[in-house]
Amino acid sequence: MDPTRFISTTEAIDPVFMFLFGACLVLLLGITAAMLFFVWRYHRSRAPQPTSQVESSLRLEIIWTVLPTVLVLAMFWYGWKEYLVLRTVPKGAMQVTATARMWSWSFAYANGKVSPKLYVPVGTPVKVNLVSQDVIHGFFLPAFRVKRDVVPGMANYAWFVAPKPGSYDLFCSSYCGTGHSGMTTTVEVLPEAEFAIWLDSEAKKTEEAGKALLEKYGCLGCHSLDDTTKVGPGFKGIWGRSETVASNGTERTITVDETYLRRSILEPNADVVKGAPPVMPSFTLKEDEIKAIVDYLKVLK
Amino acid sequence: MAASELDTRVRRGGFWSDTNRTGIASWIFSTDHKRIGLLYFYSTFGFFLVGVLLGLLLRIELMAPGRTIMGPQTYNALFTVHGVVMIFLFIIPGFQGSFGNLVMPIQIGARDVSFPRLNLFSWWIYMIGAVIVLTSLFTGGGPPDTGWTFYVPFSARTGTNVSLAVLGVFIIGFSSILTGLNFVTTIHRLRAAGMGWMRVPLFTWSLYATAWIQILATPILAITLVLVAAERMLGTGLFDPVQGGDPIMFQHLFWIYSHPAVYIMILPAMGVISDIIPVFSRKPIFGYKMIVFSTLAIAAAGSLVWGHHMFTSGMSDTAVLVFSFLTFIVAIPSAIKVFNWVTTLYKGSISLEAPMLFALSFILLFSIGGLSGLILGAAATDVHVHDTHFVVGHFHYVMFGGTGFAFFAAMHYWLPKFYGRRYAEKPALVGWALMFTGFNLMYFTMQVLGMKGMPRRYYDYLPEFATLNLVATVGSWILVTGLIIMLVNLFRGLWWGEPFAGNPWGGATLEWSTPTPPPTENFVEEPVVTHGPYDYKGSGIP
Amino acid sequence: MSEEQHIISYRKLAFVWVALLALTALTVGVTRVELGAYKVLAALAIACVKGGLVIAVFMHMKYEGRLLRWLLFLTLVTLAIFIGFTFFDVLYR
Amino acid sequence: MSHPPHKDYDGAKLGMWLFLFTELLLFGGMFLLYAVYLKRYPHEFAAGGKQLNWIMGSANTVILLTSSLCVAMSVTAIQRDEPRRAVALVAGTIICAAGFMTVKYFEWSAKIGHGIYPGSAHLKAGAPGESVFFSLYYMTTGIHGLHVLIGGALLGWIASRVNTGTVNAREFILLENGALYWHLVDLIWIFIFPLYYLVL
Ligand code: HEA
Ligand code: HEA
Ligand code: HEC
Ligand code: CUA
Ligand SMILES: [Cu+2]
Repeated sequence: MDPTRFISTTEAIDPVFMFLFGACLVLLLGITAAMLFFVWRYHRSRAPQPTSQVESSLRLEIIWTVLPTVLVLAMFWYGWKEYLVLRTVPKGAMQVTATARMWSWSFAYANGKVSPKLYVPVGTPVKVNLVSQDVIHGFFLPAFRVKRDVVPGMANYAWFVAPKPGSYDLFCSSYCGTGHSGMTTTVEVLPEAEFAIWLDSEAKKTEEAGKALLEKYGCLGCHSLDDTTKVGPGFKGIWGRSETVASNGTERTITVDETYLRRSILEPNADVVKGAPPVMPSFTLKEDEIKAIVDYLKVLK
Repeated sequence: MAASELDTRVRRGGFWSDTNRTGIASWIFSTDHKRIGLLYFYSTFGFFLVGVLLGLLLRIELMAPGRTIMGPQTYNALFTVHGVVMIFLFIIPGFQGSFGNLVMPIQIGARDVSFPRLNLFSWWIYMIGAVIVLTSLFTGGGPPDTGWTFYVPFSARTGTNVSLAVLGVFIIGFSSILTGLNFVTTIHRLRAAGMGWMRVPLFTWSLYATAWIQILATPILAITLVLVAAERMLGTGLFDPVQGGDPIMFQHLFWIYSHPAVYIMILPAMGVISDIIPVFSRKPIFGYKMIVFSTLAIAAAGSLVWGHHMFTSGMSDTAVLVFSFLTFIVAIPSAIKVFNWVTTLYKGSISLEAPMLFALSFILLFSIGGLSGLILGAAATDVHVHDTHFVVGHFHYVMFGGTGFAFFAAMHYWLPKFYGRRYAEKPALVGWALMFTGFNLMYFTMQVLGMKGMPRRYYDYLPEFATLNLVATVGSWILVTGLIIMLVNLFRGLWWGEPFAGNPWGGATLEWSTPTPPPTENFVEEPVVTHGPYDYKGSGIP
Repeated sequence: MSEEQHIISYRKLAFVWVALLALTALTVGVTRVELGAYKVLAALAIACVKGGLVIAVFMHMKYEGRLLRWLLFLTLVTLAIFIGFTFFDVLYR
Repeated sequence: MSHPPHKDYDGAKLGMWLFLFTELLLFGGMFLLYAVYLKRYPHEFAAGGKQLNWIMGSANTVILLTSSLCVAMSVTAIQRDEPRRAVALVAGTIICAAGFMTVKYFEWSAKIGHGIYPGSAHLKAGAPGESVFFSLYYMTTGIHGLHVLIGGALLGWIASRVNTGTVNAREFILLENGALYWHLVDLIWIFIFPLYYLVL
């Protein structure tokens, strides 16, 4: 056998599903059929009196203890064996670090590139190292039957290999608060060559630097770039907007300027926008990063 | 109407009229196990209706993608409260508190439980805990939004009112422990003359096993909740990775209780089914000893499998191996029960009255739920379906298709005994049919959704899940229509329906040998048991 | 009260008390010397003996029927399982 | 069917024991955490243990053992129909309880004075395992202390019932159960003591 060929996670797991569902279906149909038949055949209208008072049968009890035992042991073993496939990363897998935070993902590559979507080359096994910055999240790729919790302080990982190019869903499966259901992104599977180009492409043009930072720090998990409200207010047209905020419980009206933006990022709970939940974590960004973000927000109209 | 209602009240004999207190005080200060049973019945039932309402709201929100009727924060609070109410306020105390109290002492031929005042006290602290849980919705930082599992670190840092909810659950746990030890003592000490262990009715057996789980597992939940509260209020950091704690340890402690707790929920239901099926088949239960054994085996082995909730958490693979293996072992005693129930039907004389219909649908729905549990128990497949709607489907099948339907069976089977009046048969069947249809439409669809990858606790979802979610929502409406028909019929019957007396179903357990409704002391003459609980000939039933 | 009562003499109680004190001294002593990892084990072993004494004599378990003893055993086994099984995770992570 | 309410002595005792089982498991949860974290942070635990005052711990052990002796003797006393002595012995137990809490008070305030308490800046700055050790220490001894208080109050109430004669040589299950509860408090301490004070 070709040692570079390995079984993909989907190929490993699906047969287990088939086996388990098949066995369960047979059991369920058998039990239901027996039940319905007995109810019909021995209905009081057909069987006015019981025709048996047998209370037990050792032979039957043994049969229906032993057979299920054998069956479930088979199920267990098969399930365990293929689970090991999920846990055994093929040699030479590409390494990506996924960082989860409330409520966004970012994926860092060996060359330092950071992306909000998980780009991978087709046919190459990818090992994803899972890092959480706050609470427990879940890294879930339904198409590849892969799931692993992203636990703060713990070095969890998952691996998968994509056989075909395309775009696949990536969900946060472990409940993590208000934005949990919005914490979705995609896996973009590219042909080898295209992926290489993507990986090497220069980070961003300068005017895009602010946007890249918003992606990198997960701001866009809670803020949109248009005027829709996700968890926090949308960023479009934020510059110069006047709004009502609560500062230490007292309401006041402000106009968004540089000082305000700076404060909103460094001490988000100092001024809380009216009607929004006080859930934004505080970020410690470098001065030039703040500058870049502010510059970007200024022009976002 | 008012006059006739008064009439029925006056004519209702037995423990209803025999009291020296009047009005509400004759209930909330009564130490009679039957009155406490009804107190529990109505309080758990009330909370159940709250839970159902929340469930319906959840389904309406999920009817279409995006915001339908509420925002994400509200949705998160709603499923949390739905879960907490259903689990801690309804399904755990429900069966034991209501039918356990109503029936168990009579089934073993006792006049009351061992500690009647403690029994009343249990109800009181249950109510106090419940009120605290409900208070947490309207005070502090808003309703808790952690999910019923209270996972750290999220529960330690969210600004919502988790501490108060946790306190309420803690108090309810205490009530659960007290009921458990009361029942164990009662069943050990107060069985009537002649009732050896192998003559104990299966419902009582199941309560006995349940009570042990309550005694041994609930304290772990209690301490876990205390630690979460301490984490929030004192910053102990025992589960906080920043301070050296381990969030996975919380999950261990939580599931050490909460997995056995699912057997607290299902065992009494299995007990009722084991009592009802033989009665309506006019045949002794098949394999009494094996059912007793499997009850105890479930209780024992159920304490060994908690790790199957944590397969993807980052727990060691060795633990995955062990817990997956043991999970499959627990399935065996459940299988034994199912096979024995079905065989009891063989060559019987089956009458499909309401309790029996609910009992038979229990077998089917519980089997579907249990078999989907096997998919969850296998490590490879659980990884895919963990934290998806497949799990949601699984536990609604076992908890509601299982315990819920058994509860309905018990309501139709036993309540007339205590009220002396009965419901009409036809509407009961209509209600049953609608519920059965709606139930499968909703929860089977949810399992399919889970297989397709829709995560649970999702307020919003991708368009590809839209159709199935709509189907599930429609299912929930059919279900609730059936529920309403069933309940209206049942309660109208209990108050104004045909009289119910004697032993119309033909049961051989002791509760059918007392007057209807039973007198305060349960028996006119202290019973002496001379035959098994399913020996119809021995008890002179044709 | 119909059941037969077993009355434990003051002397016996005092004797157990002295034994408990002695064992306490022993624990302190044992943990002062260098035993490495065995120290925890030794301390726990002594604690178990002390606990056993309290249960058997102070709490009258010695004079109780089989039932209570079985139930106590059941409880302790359950606790041991809860702790032990957690180590399937903790030891192999 | 009207016979006098019958007292089920064995039933009452069984009920009490079942309750004690739940208490064992309650503390069991904390011992579980202790075991896990000891495995993970053996050095920090040893360092933490060194900071606790083993002399005070030993003193408290002796106090609790003595209190247990008193309450056990009071059961013997009531069985032998010596109610006065029984009350005196229970009083002895309660005095011991007060002593225990006093020592605890000094211990805790000394530690808190040194800035060692859950969430304190000192612990946050130190090794993670140390914070875990002290959080466990405070939670375990705190809940144990709560049990001492409850047990003391319970015994006080029972002593007053012995005084009025409701609890007597023929009806002493209340005292016996109260004593059982107290022994449990002692039993738990027997394990807390070496695990926290002596894990050098
Ligand atoms: C009444 C409650 C109840 C009951 C009885 C069960 C019963 C079982 N449960 Fe379930 N379970 C829950 C309530 C319950 N569960 C809840 C609430 C959750 C989710 C918690 C949360 O995360 O919020 C959950 C989650 C859950 C998980 C974790 C899923 C995940 O999060 O990834 C798992 C995994 O193993 C599991 C397994 C099982 C198994 C194997 C059984 C077995 O006991 C089932 C045994 C029954 C049968 C097997 C069917 C009947 C038998 C036959 C038809 C005969 C033929 C059978 C054989 C030959 C085997 N359950
Ligand atoms: C007993 C438990 C129980 C019951 C009965 C129900 C009933 C319902 N549940 Fe569920 N549910 C849970 C326990 C239960 N639930 C739990 C634990 C969770 C997880 C929460 C979490 O994630 O933290 C959950 C989560 C949950 C979700 C998933 C939320 C998410 O993950 O995004 C949804 C979504 O549709 C839902 C819907 C419903 C609906 C529509 C009903 C009902 O409204 C359907 C209507 C019900 C009936 C028609 C009757 C049922 C009758 C009985 C059970 C017995 C009757 C007894 C007496 C009369 C006394 N529930
Ligand atoms: C966890 C969700 C979350 C994340 C992540 C987040 N924010 Fe916010 N943000 C909010 C919420 C909620 C508000 C409104 C309440 C408030 O003002 O604190 C807000 C408010 C703001 C405001 C003020 C908006 C206004 O209309 O006044 C700015 C500016 C802002 N955030 C910038 C950022 C930047 C920059 C980042 C990333 C470095 C970020 N946010 C990350 C949730 C978030
Ligand atoms: Cu992140 Cu859910
Ligand atoms: Cu479980």
